[in-house]
Amino acid sequence: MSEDFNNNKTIQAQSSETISGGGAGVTPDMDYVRPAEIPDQDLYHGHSFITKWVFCQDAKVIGVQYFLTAVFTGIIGLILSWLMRLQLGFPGLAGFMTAEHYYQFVTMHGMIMVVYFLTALFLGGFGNYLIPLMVGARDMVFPYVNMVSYWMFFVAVGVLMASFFVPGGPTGSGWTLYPPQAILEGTPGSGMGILLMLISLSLFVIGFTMGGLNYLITVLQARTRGMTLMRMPLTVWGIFTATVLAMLAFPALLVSSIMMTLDKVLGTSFFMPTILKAGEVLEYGGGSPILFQHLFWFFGHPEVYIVALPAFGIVSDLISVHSRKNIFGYRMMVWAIVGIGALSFFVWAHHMYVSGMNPWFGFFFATTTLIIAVPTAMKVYNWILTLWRGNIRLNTVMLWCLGFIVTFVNGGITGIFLGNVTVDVPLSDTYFVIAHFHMVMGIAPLMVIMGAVYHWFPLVAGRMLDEGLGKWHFWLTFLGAYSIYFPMHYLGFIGVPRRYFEMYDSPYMTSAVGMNEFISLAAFIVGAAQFILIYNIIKSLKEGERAGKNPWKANSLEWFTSTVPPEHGNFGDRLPVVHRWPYDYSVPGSKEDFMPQTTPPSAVVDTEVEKT
Amino acid sequence: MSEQKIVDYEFKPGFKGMAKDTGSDQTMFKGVHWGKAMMWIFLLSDTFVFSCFLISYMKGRASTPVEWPNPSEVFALDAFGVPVPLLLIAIMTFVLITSSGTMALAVKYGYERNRKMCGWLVLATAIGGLTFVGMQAFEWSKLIHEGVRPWENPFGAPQFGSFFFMITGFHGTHVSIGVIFLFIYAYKVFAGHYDEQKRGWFTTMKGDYVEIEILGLYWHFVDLVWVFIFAFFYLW
Amino acid sequence: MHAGIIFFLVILGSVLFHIFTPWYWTDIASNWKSMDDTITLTFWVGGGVFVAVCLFMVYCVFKFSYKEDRKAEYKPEDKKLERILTWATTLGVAALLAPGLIVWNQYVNVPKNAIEIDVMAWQWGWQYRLPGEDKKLGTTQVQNINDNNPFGINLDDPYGKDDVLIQSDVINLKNNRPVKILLRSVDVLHNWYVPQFRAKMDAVPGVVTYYWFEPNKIGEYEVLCAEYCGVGHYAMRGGVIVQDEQEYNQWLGEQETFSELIAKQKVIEFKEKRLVKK
Amino acid sequence: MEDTKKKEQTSTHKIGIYLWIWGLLFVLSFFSYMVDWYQFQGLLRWSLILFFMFLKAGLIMAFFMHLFWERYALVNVLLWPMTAIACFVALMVAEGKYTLFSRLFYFFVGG
Repeated sequence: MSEDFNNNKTIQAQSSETISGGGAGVTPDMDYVRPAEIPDQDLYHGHSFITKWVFCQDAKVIGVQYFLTAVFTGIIGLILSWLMRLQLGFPGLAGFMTAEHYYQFVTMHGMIMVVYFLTALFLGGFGNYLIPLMVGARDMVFPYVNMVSYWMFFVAVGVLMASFFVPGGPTGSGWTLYPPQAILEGTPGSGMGILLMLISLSLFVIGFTMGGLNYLITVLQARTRGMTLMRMPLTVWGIFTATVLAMLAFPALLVSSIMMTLDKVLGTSFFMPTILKAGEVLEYGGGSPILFQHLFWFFGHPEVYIVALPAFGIVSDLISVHSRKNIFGYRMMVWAIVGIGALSFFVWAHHMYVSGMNPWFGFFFATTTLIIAVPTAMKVYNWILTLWRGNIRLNTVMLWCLGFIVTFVNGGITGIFLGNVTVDVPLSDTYFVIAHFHMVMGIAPLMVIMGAVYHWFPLVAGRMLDEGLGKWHFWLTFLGAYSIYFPMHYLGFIGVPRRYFEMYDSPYMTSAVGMNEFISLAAFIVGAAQFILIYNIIKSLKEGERAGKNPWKANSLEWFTSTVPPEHGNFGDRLPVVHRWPYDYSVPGSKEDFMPQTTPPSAVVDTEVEKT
Repeated sequence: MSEQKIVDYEFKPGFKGMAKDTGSDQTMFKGVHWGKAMMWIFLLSDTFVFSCFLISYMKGRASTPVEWPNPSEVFALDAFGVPVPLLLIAIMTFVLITSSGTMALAVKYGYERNRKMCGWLVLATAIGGLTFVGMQAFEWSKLIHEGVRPWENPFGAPQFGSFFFMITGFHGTHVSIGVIFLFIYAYKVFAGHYDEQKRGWFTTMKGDYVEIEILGLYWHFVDLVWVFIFAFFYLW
Repeated sequence: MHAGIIFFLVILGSVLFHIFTPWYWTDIASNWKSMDDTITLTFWVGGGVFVAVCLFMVYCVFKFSYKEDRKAEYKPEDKKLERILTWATTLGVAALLAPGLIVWNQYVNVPKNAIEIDVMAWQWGWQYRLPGEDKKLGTTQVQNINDNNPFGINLDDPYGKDDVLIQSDVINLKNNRPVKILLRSVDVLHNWYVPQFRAKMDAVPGVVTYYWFEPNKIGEYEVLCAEYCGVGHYAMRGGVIVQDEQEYNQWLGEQETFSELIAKQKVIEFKEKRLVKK
Repeated sequence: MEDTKKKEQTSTHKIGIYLWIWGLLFVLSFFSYMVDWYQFQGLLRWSLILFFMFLKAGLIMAFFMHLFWERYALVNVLLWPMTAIACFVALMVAEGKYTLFSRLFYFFVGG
């Protein structure tokens, strides 16, 4: 890392060392890894508080910053959901709750959770922290751009939060922001609220593009020696593919945001047909609201997988580590991630079966959507087949993974209902949809996030989280969340439409009263249970058990940093050299039940390892 | 970084090479500078932005029952008293392609480490870009003068003005950003930052003529987008 | 171990909940029984997979939980098993997809004898228009809507004159006769949805969308708006009364046509003018 | 090994090739301008516009942006995503036509 770094010399030194480091009587060629193609990265080390912790260029710090900001918005989203459930379960109990407020909370809850919480957390948080560590890089390839990316996100969150305080309040047009209602009177926050939302989204996209370029180029061009794509942990695969999706899907969101802003501010008619409001014909004319829906869902469907794919990847790693067994069918898993990602650009209009689009699209989109079910199902099989004949540690991390499998399979199956065009017709726009997407892209990824927090906290903080509290946290969250969303499907069967502020004056909906009260109570408990985690983190930071190096006995590179927690530059003087995939657990003939990626073949001649 | 030799790696051509590159360690794009790879991926993303704009334009134009103005007439310019269709647009296209050519040559001379030639050509590109932006400003003011607004126009469908100002505006913004960077890079070339491997102002990355190629990619992309706008908006 | 038991109870509870649930479909009142059938099919296949996968998981938790002296199996791949699973899943998915597509084909192709009904939506209410004796609806434009022409019918369209106008949010339908719902909106998105009929479609301003069904149960039903349309969304209700042919015809005879409305208005205008003159 | 040599040359090609492409771009732009000048209509116009457009775009990408000399790994990464755009375009053509039909039929023509 010194200024006049003589690259060739170091490479030779490194490679000769690895060659001679082999066991006795082994041919030196066995451990050979190609010399480095790229000289070691120069890093800017912060020396003041501001450059170290605020405007920091270390991907790990940026990752934590992303994480904390996302969690902050997530808590706001959680509080909003409480307020909504209060209204639905016990209407009139909260005196201030008007329909306007209710719809504003619905909208902000949705947008915050999908974009500012889950996307930012998985890609910005876990992506930044884990990608360089897992591929064996010193940092992201463009640390400065990475820093700007976070601060863009920070500003985007600020603008979003500001919309709570402008006249008219935040937008209440539903998280899909469908025009024409999004920018017309009659929808709450159709003035400043929607404008700030659109500006915030545009900033988010710009900021995210900066971060996304970093993640992609780091994975593609800055892996360490011996780290092939097929030796990357699935976590990296998931985040990488999700980032690809984001880079290609966010443009559609940006474009639709820009066009709607112009419709609002300049009075153009991209999405606005001739409209009669309060007896007067507005100045608009000739636009197409369905065009917005197409653009939105061209972004929106990949967005679902932007949230889901990192979760898939991370959970694969967690399951493998904690059942002490290699992930079953690694290649299949990788191809499934890539395939799901690619297909996700061809299925967007399954959100629009009853939107009044060209009805013949139904055939196309139902087919492509159900095709996507195949690779997804394969992933599920491979997770449970990884458990099969494993040596499962039933610790908190594993519990979250099991919880993920149950909720994800449940939500995935209901996805087949909604993806199959005819089945969707009676169920769309009802509570069935709400139950489905909360189960599959709310609760399931949340389970993974929690599992990941318990798994990697020892790395980030150097101390273990409390297991007892963790189990309480898990069971309250899992059982609570399941009892919120599982019965909710049946409200959808009855035909209760979503986004209803009140619903009790219809004869067949009165039966929903009891269930709504129950769901609301469960929601309060689940929400409150999340504060156990916060308490756990604070407590463990102070007095948690010291983690030491590699407490889980995992194989992947992030546990083999020079210090725990890793310092800037991650790996000390020399980058690790990778010889195997990260899933060599319980290899027959080996002494330990794990075998780090850096183990050279000469050290394990007698074992039957996978030749990757 | 671009100077780096890739040791002990056999380059294979075609799809076999692609499979081998993809399956190899360290990098997937062999010998491609980080910045260049980033610019390519960014341009891919930007392609989606412009595609979405143009697709919206197509959908909007296809579904309006109101007559779409004839661009050939709207964008005609009087030359010596005779209206010539798309005259200004033709000149703008000419200017942009000229600047694209000078940029391509700048990249070439950059790699030959020919500081003077590279610098002058980058500067020429910048001036070409500036001319383009100037002519676009002229075109906008002419149309606004004729009563074309983003929300209405005297020739037909109101979406005509909306899409025109939005798409050319977005493209013009790209050109303007490009021009600013071209001037900065021209300065950096003349000042010898790339010969001395001087580090960037904000980053720790060492200066290299590959940055001229990266900028060139962006500039050619702007030209590329114009090719599509020219075809779809002015000729269609 | 406890974990396995609780997960098992969750699965068992889900199944029991499904069997004993008091919350389920409203009785169907249209021809779209096939939709219910596709749901049922998906339910059995999907539910079966859910239970099977979860029970397998629970089994693994019981059988393979951590023991110090045991080593997990080392088997990175099983090509044959993966192939079998892929094909089985593909077959299952295809079996679910095919009926879906068949029913969708029925859904988008309206029977010839369907009565067209123009459903006009606004924030926040409904009104309806039926074709007159020429069996055809007149064209409309949002710009034409005013007090004298509440539906915005084009005055120069001959088909529009005899259209039957129902300025109420309740519409009567003839039992066992297909109707083609033509939806339009004058402001924002809406969706005309009767849970008992199963079918739905958004009303989109700027275009006319459609769907069809055949009511087959006499009774009164509530219409809900199923696409978020602003503050009043939840209160945007309407009604449908399905009647036998005789009652329906009687009801239809009592309704006003567009030309009658114009005539009535002319009389009113005439009277007003006279009043002014006096 | 030959490829390695070719690789090293990528950045410094003979000036002739750039000038050629440059000239070709001018000529093609002129042709596409002529499409408008002579007011070709209908299918001929569209196919000519598209033909010249894709040819120009291809030349810029292949030679000015050096894609012709890049390795397939990069080229494929850049070109495959365009299938999503192609799908989007195709579907929006159908959607645009459907919308127009709906508007003309229910708002103007009727029957």
